[in-house]
Parts: sequence; structure tokens; C-alpha cells
Amino acid sequence: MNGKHIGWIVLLLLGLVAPFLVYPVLVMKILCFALFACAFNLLLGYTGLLSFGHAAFLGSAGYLCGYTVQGLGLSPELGLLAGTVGAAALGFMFGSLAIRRAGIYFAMITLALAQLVYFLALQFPFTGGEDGMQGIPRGHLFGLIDLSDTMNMYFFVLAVFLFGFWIIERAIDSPFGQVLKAIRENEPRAISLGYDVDRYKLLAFVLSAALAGLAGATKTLVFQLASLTDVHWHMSGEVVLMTLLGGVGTVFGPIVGATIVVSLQNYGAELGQWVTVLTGVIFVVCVLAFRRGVVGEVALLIKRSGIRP
Amino acid sequence: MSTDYILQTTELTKEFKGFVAVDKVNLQVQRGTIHALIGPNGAGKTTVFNLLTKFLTPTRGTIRFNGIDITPEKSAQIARRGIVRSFQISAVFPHLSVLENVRVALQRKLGTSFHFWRSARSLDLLNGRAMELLEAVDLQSFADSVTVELPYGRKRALEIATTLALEPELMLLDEPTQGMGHEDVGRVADLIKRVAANRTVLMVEHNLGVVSHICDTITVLQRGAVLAEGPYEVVSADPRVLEAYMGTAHG
Amino acid sequence: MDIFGIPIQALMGQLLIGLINGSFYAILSLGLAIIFGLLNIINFAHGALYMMGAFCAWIGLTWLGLNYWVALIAVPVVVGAFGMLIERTMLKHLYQLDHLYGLLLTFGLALIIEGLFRYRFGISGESYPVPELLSGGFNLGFMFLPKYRAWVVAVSLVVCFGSWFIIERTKLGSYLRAGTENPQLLQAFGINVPLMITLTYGFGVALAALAGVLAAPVFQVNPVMGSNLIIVVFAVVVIGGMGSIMGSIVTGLGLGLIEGLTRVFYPEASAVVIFVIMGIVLLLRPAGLFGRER
Amino acid sequence: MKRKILGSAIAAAVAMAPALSPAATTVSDGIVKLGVLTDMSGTYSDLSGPGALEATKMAVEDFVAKEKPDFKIEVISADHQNKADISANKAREWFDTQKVDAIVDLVTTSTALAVMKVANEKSRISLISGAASTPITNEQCNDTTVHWTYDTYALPVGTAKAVVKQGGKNWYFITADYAFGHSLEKNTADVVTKSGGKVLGNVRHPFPGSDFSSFLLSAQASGAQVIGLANAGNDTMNSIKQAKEFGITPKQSLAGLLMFISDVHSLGLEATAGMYLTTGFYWDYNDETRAWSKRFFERMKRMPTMVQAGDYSATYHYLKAIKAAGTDEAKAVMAKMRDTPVNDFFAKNGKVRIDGRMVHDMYLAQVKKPSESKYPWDYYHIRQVIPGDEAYIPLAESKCPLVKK
Repeated sequence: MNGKHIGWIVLLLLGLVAPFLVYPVLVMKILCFALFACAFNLLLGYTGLLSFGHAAFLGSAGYLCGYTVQGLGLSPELGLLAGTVGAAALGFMFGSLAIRRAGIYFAMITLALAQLVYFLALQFPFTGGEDGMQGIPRGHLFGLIDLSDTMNMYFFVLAVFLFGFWIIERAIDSPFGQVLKAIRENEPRAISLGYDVDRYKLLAFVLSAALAGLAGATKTLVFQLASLTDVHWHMSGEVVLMTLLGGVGTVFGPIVGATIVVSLQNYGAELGQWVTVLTGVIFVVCVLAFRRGVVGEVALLIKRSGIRP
Repeated sequence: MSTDYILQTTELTKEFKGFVAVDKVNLQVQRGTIHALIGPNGAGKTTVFNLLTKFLTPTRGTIRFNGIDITPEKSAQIARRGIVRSFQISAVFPHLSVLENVRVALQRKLGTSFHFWRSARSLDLLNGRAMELLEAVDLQSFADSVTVELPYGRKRALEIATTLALEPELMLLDEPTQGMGHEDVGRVADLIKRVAANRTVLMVEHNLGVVSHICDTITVLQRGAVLAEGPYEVVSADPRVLEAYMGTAHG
Repeated sequence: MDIFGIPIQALMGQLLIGLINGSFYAILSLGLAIIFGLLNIINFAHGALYMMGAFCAWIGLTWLGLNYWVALIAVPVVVGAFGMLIERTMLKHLYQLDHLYGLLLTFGLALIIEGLFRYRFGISGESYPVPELLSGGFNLGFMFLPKYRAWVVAVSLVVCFGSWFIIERTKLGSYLRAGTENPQLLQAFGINVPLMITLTYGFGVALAALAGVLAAPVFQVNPVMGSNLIIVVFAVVVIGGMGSIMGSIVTGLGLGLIEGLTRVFYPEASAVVIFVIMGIVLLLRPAGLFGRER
Repeated sequence: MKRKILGSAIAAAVAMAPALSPAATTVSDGIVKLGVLTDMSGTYSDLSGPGALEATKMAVEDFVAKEKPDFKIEVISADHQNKADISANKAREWFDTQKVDAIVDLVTTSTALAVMKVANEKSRISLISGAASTPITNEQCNDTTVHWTYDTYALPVGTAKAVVKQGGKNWYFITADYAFGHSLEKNTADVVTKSGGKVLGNVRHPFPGSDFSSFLLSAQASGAQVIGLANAGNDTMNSIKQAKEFGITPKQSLAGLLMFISDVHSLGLEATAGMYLTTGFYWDYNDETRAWSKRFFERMKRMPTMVQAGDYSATYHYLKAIKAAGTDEAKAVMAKMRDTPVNDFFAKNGKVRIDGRMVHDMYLAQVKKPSESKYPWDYYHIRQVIPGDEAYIPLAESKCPLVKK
């Protein structure tokens, strides 16, 4: 697995250098979304489940983290923990309902459940409704490191990202991951080998939700706010786009996809109304002609050139 | 009951919206035999398989395995009891390697299949057993290939190896020679005969050559119901079978 | 006479309004069900096409001077043709793949269509007048029923049950149903299955556009009118289960009524009631109320 | 990455320039940079959006032409898509890498709150015109924010007082079920009862909604004279449209608690005739407003909303304060902005209070009947001028920590 090692090294180097080349807050945002997309990819790419409601985990974890830090006045690491655990619990509820159906139904059920979460977030008093939660303090990590300093925050976010990414990568390459791949490849066969596929899917779903929650909670600390944007179904669509664009079922694809999409939104802010249209066009092009995504296509190129002498 | 039946169904029935796919089938599979299920298209053979492994829920009737009523159990539970099936079209995991295909079947017994924090390298201790199984079906030289690249006949062989990995008491093979060239058919038939040495096989098969060659008992289904049962010689001489099935199949 | 403190007359009014909303749900979920039946695709662009129907009616009136009655016929035809174009040029290439790609493609299309209309018409949208023939209303005693709303219910019932009749009771419909089960077999009978698929998609889209035209005089015609509605319709579809045409119609109307009742007794919950029902239905019947067994 | 480096190179080159000219004003980098951060494509793009950018540019052009400043002024813009995180990120980036001095418009409260916090932290100024909620100058206030045009106190309060005075005593509210709707309803209901009116009831509708007929029926059953619409945007428009359809208007009258001329324009006079609403600006009020609005119309093909006019006024006032203060340092500029009264076509003797509220007269408008409208955009009768001190929350009642000092 040499390619994977190279990937890790490149990722680490980029992570260390990036904040000195690019605006660090933007890099932090990219890292949060990259983790979100990787968590999503664990489900779509390695279990074959398309969730159209992942925003619910990102967003509710953000609110929980914000409440823990701002409302209860606890430290940021507890905020992340609260967000992650909360998202995992929510994931368990979603998963228990949704995995009983497959394919398109699964997608629609997750979408509808996420919409329920959206309405709740809009109406619960502690979320601040339309205004969202604002001015959430970043606080001191373990009571020591001041996170209001941009660079401290950056390296904290990088560490969180690498931790989350490592868990995902490990899960993919574990006995559990083997079963997930088997389910993705041929579900009836996996059943006939004696696997209770629903329980494996549920664990994958909960893992994915928890890590999406970790991403959401981190994002809340970075921007010091939690808002309805992160629970809206557009966000669920965006994470699909990131994963699809980067390469479904590739380890590094979602990171590339998230980088492209977030940069597009950031630099495209001047484009105004065309961003939606452009996003749609990318979606259509990816589905029609580019289904392997950036990383998938590159991997294919390398493989092909490797076969030819 | 003097004979030892591994699998018995009583009045097994499946109805779809006003259409009876399987009609009161009483099937008895004797331990240690190769039992074939034959019948014209649409006779309900695959439906019976799906009922036995609970991929479909029977409308009525019971299924007993080793004398235990397994009718209410779920597919995966039934598999863990030792009834393992194959599918009409090849049932492999196309983008896993050939070795991994077999290993997935073996790893369940390790009890680590929910361990997402453990490295997949912990599964390497199964490689020896997996290679043995691949050798049994003559696939050892393909161990590291990606399965999707195997020729069709080899995939069916791999499927049998994977099934064997679970050491099933009862193997259900759904048309194991379907879509194969002549040589492959011979090889797979021999393979089945070989692996059936100390277990029971129930198979759906179209190729009557294979059936006559390796099967001990044959059940003929027609329109969801049992038409005839017995050894090949008896069944093939039955005029009703000839009319319903042989006549058309060889016509 | 009161029921739970609500005068029965007011309750009647609210039920009637629930039925009106249910009519929109029914037409939209019917279109989704028809498309899903043959193409196995969840048409995420359905909401955008509904919006497009409403805008085409407005464009017809304002730019071309075509009145409501012309729009009622012409817009579904035009938008339906647009749908067929999408099917021929894009969706067609996805049938061999996982059905999820169809969902993703139509999601992208929805974004494009919505974005373009947003660019051209701005967000606050346009007002479409109620056609003169249908302005005013009936005084039913317990409420004032605008004629136009009555018309919407009538049209949607006719369209829904007409579609049901065609699909379940005619030869054409039997081909459709056979195509759902076994396209190869149908092809072998000499039926042009690809054409049938194209026409079916066109018909489903035309239904969405028709709902759009019907909605134009009721709601403000704006680019996001579809995207908010479509999620609710998806929930309706999950509850109904896509099993049958009748299922989608009945569920659509029924949920409209339930939503209407919620607005009387507990208005705060009216946005979530359908999703809550969805959760309960999924717990008890994962395949939905009318869904086919797996 | 390349763009960034290039960008800062240009900025550096420009920074050299003022050293050559004898500068009276010490402006960082020699450039005053304004960032218009608004909703360019979403729900609020009609009432602010591209028009807000154009109004800001007009203010800069007029200021340069009239005051001949010795510093350069640049305007950049971005679409915040109504997302708080995008706007916070954009604002941070603008401050850190583009050296933006002030951010203009900020429609929607969530984005405004997010940005004004970042700006305060970086000691830059927020000139808020688009956002509505009162917390901006109350609980969440800070010393580098100015809230220019209107808020969720001034609009409903003006309308409610006037309507009650004219005999509309019994009210019923149709309220969007989230924080904004609730506060709009509460502010209005308080005024209604204080002015001698009565609130008969309310109904909360989901947000966003599309069918309001059930809620309208409840309002109708209440028998209230006035139905207060404590919602905004498309929700308000659909409520108005459907009220007419169900024959509720004109028997009962509607009061739009947060409405813009762009809403009236979209709905048409047929549906809105007779409604009362409060506005901070009306283009056809006097010669001055007409003159400016016609210039705006030539550029945008629409008449300005109060938000867009407010953007112009705020920008102009800000630039004048820089000139007067001789620096672009935020605290000094803020002090000058507070000290100088606002006198332009938008406001007469407007003043920026310590809590950031720009207090100016508001107008109670009644929408004309179609027959009364003589030319395009001739929509309002201005029925009453509401003096600024009555329109806005009195400082005595303010919850802004800056006030108590």
C-alpha cells in the first residue's frame, strides 16, 4: 500500500504548509468539510448507502457543541465530545429507521428525517432560530492553549481532522471494513454468508454520523457560530457533490472534492447567483461523464500507464 | 421416521398478489445426498430456494432443518445454522481479490467483524485456510487477482470455495453450471461431486446431463407444485414429466 | 357544536383546505410514482419542474398574452416535452447504473433550473392573477370557498383518477405495468420500450407542470416554490410507499387532510406532522402503507 | 494560492502611492476599502443584493466628485448566500487579506450578527442596512457597528400605533414560527395594548410556508379588525395574496409588519391596496428623494428600497467621517459618525446613537389603490411622519451594555 503512504505524507505536508500559503480560516473550513465528506464516503463509498440527510448530523452537532461551550460554559474539547456523541445518537435513530429499506428509499427516508431535524432546529429556543447561535467562544483547549489565536486553532483543527480521517481509514481497512465492502459488492451474498447486514450497516451509519458530528462541532468552534445552513438539505446535497466530485469509494477523493467545492464557494462568492447553477452543472457532468471523480480518474490513469511499459 | 432427513418442508406455499408461485411443496432432502430440483421455466425452483433461505417469507408452511423448525428465522441466522446458498447469477464480491472473497466467509468465525479499530492485517491468519479452499477448486494461482477479472466458470468455482469456507451442512446451489461452456460444466460438476462427499447438496439445475451424472434424487416442480420425485431413472421415465418438461426441454 | 373546542363549522373549513393542499400533494406524488414505476428514478427535479410550470404560465400570460385556459393545456405539453428532452439526452445513459445516479442527476438539474430562474426573475417572484371566470367564491355557510380552490380540487381529482384509470384499467396501462416488471419481455412483444419510457417521463413531468399552472394563481410564483414543497412530497411518497398509483393519490390527499387538522389543533407542529407520521409508518411498515413487499 | 500572492502584491504596490502625495488624511494603505456583503441571489436579493452594491458605488462616486478626498476608495462585493458561516469567513478574509475597512449592507440578521462580531474583534466597521433584528443594537451591540435603516421595533411599532389610532383596535397575528417572527409579534402586540388596542389571538405558521389559508381562516374566525403579518418575504406575500382570495380583505385589514416596496411591486396593487406599512424611505417623498431615486432607477431599472437608499446614506456618512477625522481608524471614525448629524436625501437630522442605532424619521405609508397609481412605482400615500425618537427603542430601554456606562 505504498500509494496510501505517499498520500498520507502529502496530506501531512500540505496540512503543515497550507496555512502559510492560503488564508488559514479557509483551510480550516476545508478541513472541516473534508472530514464531513470522508465520513459521508464511509457510508456511500464503502457501504453503498446514499444518505441524503447528513446535514442533520453536521448541524445538530454544531448546535450541541455551541450549547456546551456557550450555554454551559464548558471547554472546547467537551464541546466536540458532546457534538460527536449527540450526532452518533441521532445517527442511531436515523439508521434504525432507514436501513430497513435500501437504495432510493434509504436516500429519501434520510432526507425526510433530516428535514424533521431542520424544523426542530428552527423552533428550539436554544438554537436561536433564524439568527443561529452567535459569538460562541473558542475557549482554551484543555484549559491551556488559547484557541482564539488563529494558528493554535488551525493546528487543533488539523489534529482533529487527521484523527477523524485516521479512524475512517482504519475502519475501511479493518475486519469490519471487509464486511462492509462485501455488503456493498453483493448484499444477498453477504447475507447468505451469515452476516446480519443490517447491524453492520447500522454501525457504519452511526460511525459516519459521529464523524460528521465531529466535523460539525469543529466547524462551530472555527466560525464561532452554529446556524441553520448546516442543517438545511442543501448541505446534504453539497456533501454528496464533494464526495462524487472527488471520487466515491476512494480514500482521498472526498478531501479533494471538499477542497474544490469549498474553494469554489469561497472564490465564487463574487460570481453571486451563478454559484447554484455552476454547482448543478458540476453535478450533472459528474454523473454523466465523470463518475469516478478526480481521484478515481487519476488512479485509473496511473494504473493504465503502469500496465503499459 | 427411518430415513435421516436433513431438510423437510411441509405444505410450503408462496403467494404473490393472487398468483401462487409455490404450491404446498413437501420436500425431503436426505442427508449426504445430492438432490436436484428441476422443472421448466417459471416452475418456482428459485422461489423455493428463496423461501428456504428466507430471502422471501413463506405465505404458509414450515421448514425444518435437522428437525428444528427454522421457518421464523432470518436469512443470516439460517446461514449460520449451516444452510448456505449460491445464486443463479454468480455471487462473488467483484472488487475484492479472490483470496479476500474466501476470507470474508472465514472471518465471521473470528468474531472480530465489528471491530472497526483493528487492522485488516489481523485477518491474515486466515490466509492459510483460504488458500486450501482455493486449491480445492483449483484457483490458488488466482489468489491475488481482482475477482471481476476472472472468467465466468472460475467465478462459479470461487463461489463454491466461498460457500465451502462456511463448512455448510447443506449447500443450496442455484444453477451452478448456468451460462458455462462445455468444459467448465464438466469441471464444476466434478467439483460438486467432490465437495458433496461429506455434506448434503440441494441444487437447481437445468443441465440434465449434470443432473443424471451426479444427483441421487430428483424433484420435478411444475407450476409451483411437485410433479414427481425419485432417482433419475424413475423420474425420467415418468410420462407426466416427459410431457411437462423433457418434451419441451429437448424439443 | 364543538369538537375539542373548535366549532364544527370551522373544522369543516379547515378540512376542505386540507383537501386542497392534498390535491397538490396527490398530483405531484402521482407524477413521482409514475416516473419511479417505469424508470426506477426518483425525480428530484420534480419540484423545479413544478416551479417551471408556474413560471411558464406567467410568461405565457405576460409576454405572449396567452390566458390561463391556454396555459392549462399548453404548459404541461411544453414542459413535458422539455422533460422528454432531458430523458433522451441525459437520463437514458443512466439506466444501466445504480439507480442512485438518477437521483443525483435530477438533483443537479433541479439546482440548474432553479438557479436560472432565480437569475432571470429574482427571488420575490411574480403574481399570477386568478382567471376571471373563477374569481370570487361560494359562501358555504361555514366558510367562504374561493371558486378557484374548488376548481383546483376538481381538476386534481379528475386528473388523478383519470391517470389511475388509464394505468390500471386500459391496455396502454397494462403495457406500462408490464414494463415495470419486465422490460425485456415487453420489448420482445414488439413494443418500443425506450419510447414508452420517454413518454412516461414526459407524462410525469407534465403532471408536475400542471400542478405548477394550478398553483400559479394561488401562490406567489417564485423560483423556490418547488424546492420547499418537494421534500414534503418525498415524505408523502415514503409514507405511501410507491407501491401503487392509487396509493400515491390516497396518501397525498390523506396527508393534506391530516396536515389541515394539525393546523387547527396544534399549528406549531404542522410543518413536522408529515415527517413524524413518516417515522411512525416506517417503524410499523418499512415498505410504506401501500408499498410492495421486498 | 497564486491569486492571493498576486492580490497582496497589488495591494503592496498601491500602498506605496500615498507616501508620494502630501496626505492630510492618514488612511491605512492609502485606500479605503468597502466590502458590500449581501444576498446577491437569494430571498433578499431584490430588496438589497445587486441594488445595494450599486447604491454603495453611487455613494462613493458622489463623495469623490463632491468632496475630492485625498484617499482612494474601492468597493468590492460578495454574495453571502444568507449563510452566517460564509459571511463570517468572507469578512475575516476581507479584513485579513484585503484590508477592507468597512462592510456594508449585511442583509439577514444571522449574517449581520456574525460579521459585526468579527469586525469588532478586528476593529473594523459594520454599516448594517439590510438586517432587521433589534439585538444588533441591543443585547449584541458593539462600538463599531451602525444600524442604519430600520429594525424590527421601528417598523411594526410605527404601523401598530398608527393603525390603532385610526380605529383598528382588535388585532390577530399570523406569525412565522421562529425567533424573528416571535419578536416581531411581541414588539407589535406590546404597542397595540399600550395604545389602547386589544390582541385577540395569534397563530404560528411553519417557516417557510406556502399555504396560509388555514391560518387566515383562523384569523377570520377571530373577528379581529386587523390581521398583523409577523413574517417576511415570500411568507408575507403569500399571506396577502391568499387573504384576498378568501375574501378576508378588505373586510378585515392587513398590516404588514415587515414589508418593502419590492414586495408591493411583486404582489401588485390589486392585492396590497389599502395596507399600512412603515418604511424608512420612499422614493417619491420629495424632490430630493425623487432625484436620487431616478438616478438609481437608470442604473438598476428598479426603484430603490429603503435598504438600498440606506446603504448609500450610510456609506456617504462613513466616508465623510473619515475625511473629517483625518484617519480611517475605526474608533475615531465612529466618534465622528456619532458627532455629525446625518443630513441627506435619506435622513434629516439623523443621529448615530451610542448603541449604534441611526435614529431618523420613519414614514407610515398606505398602499394606493390601482386607480390612484398614476405612474410606475407610484405605490404609497405617506400618511404620517413618525419622528425618529418615537420610532426607535428609547435609549432608556436599551439593553446595550455600551449605554449603561
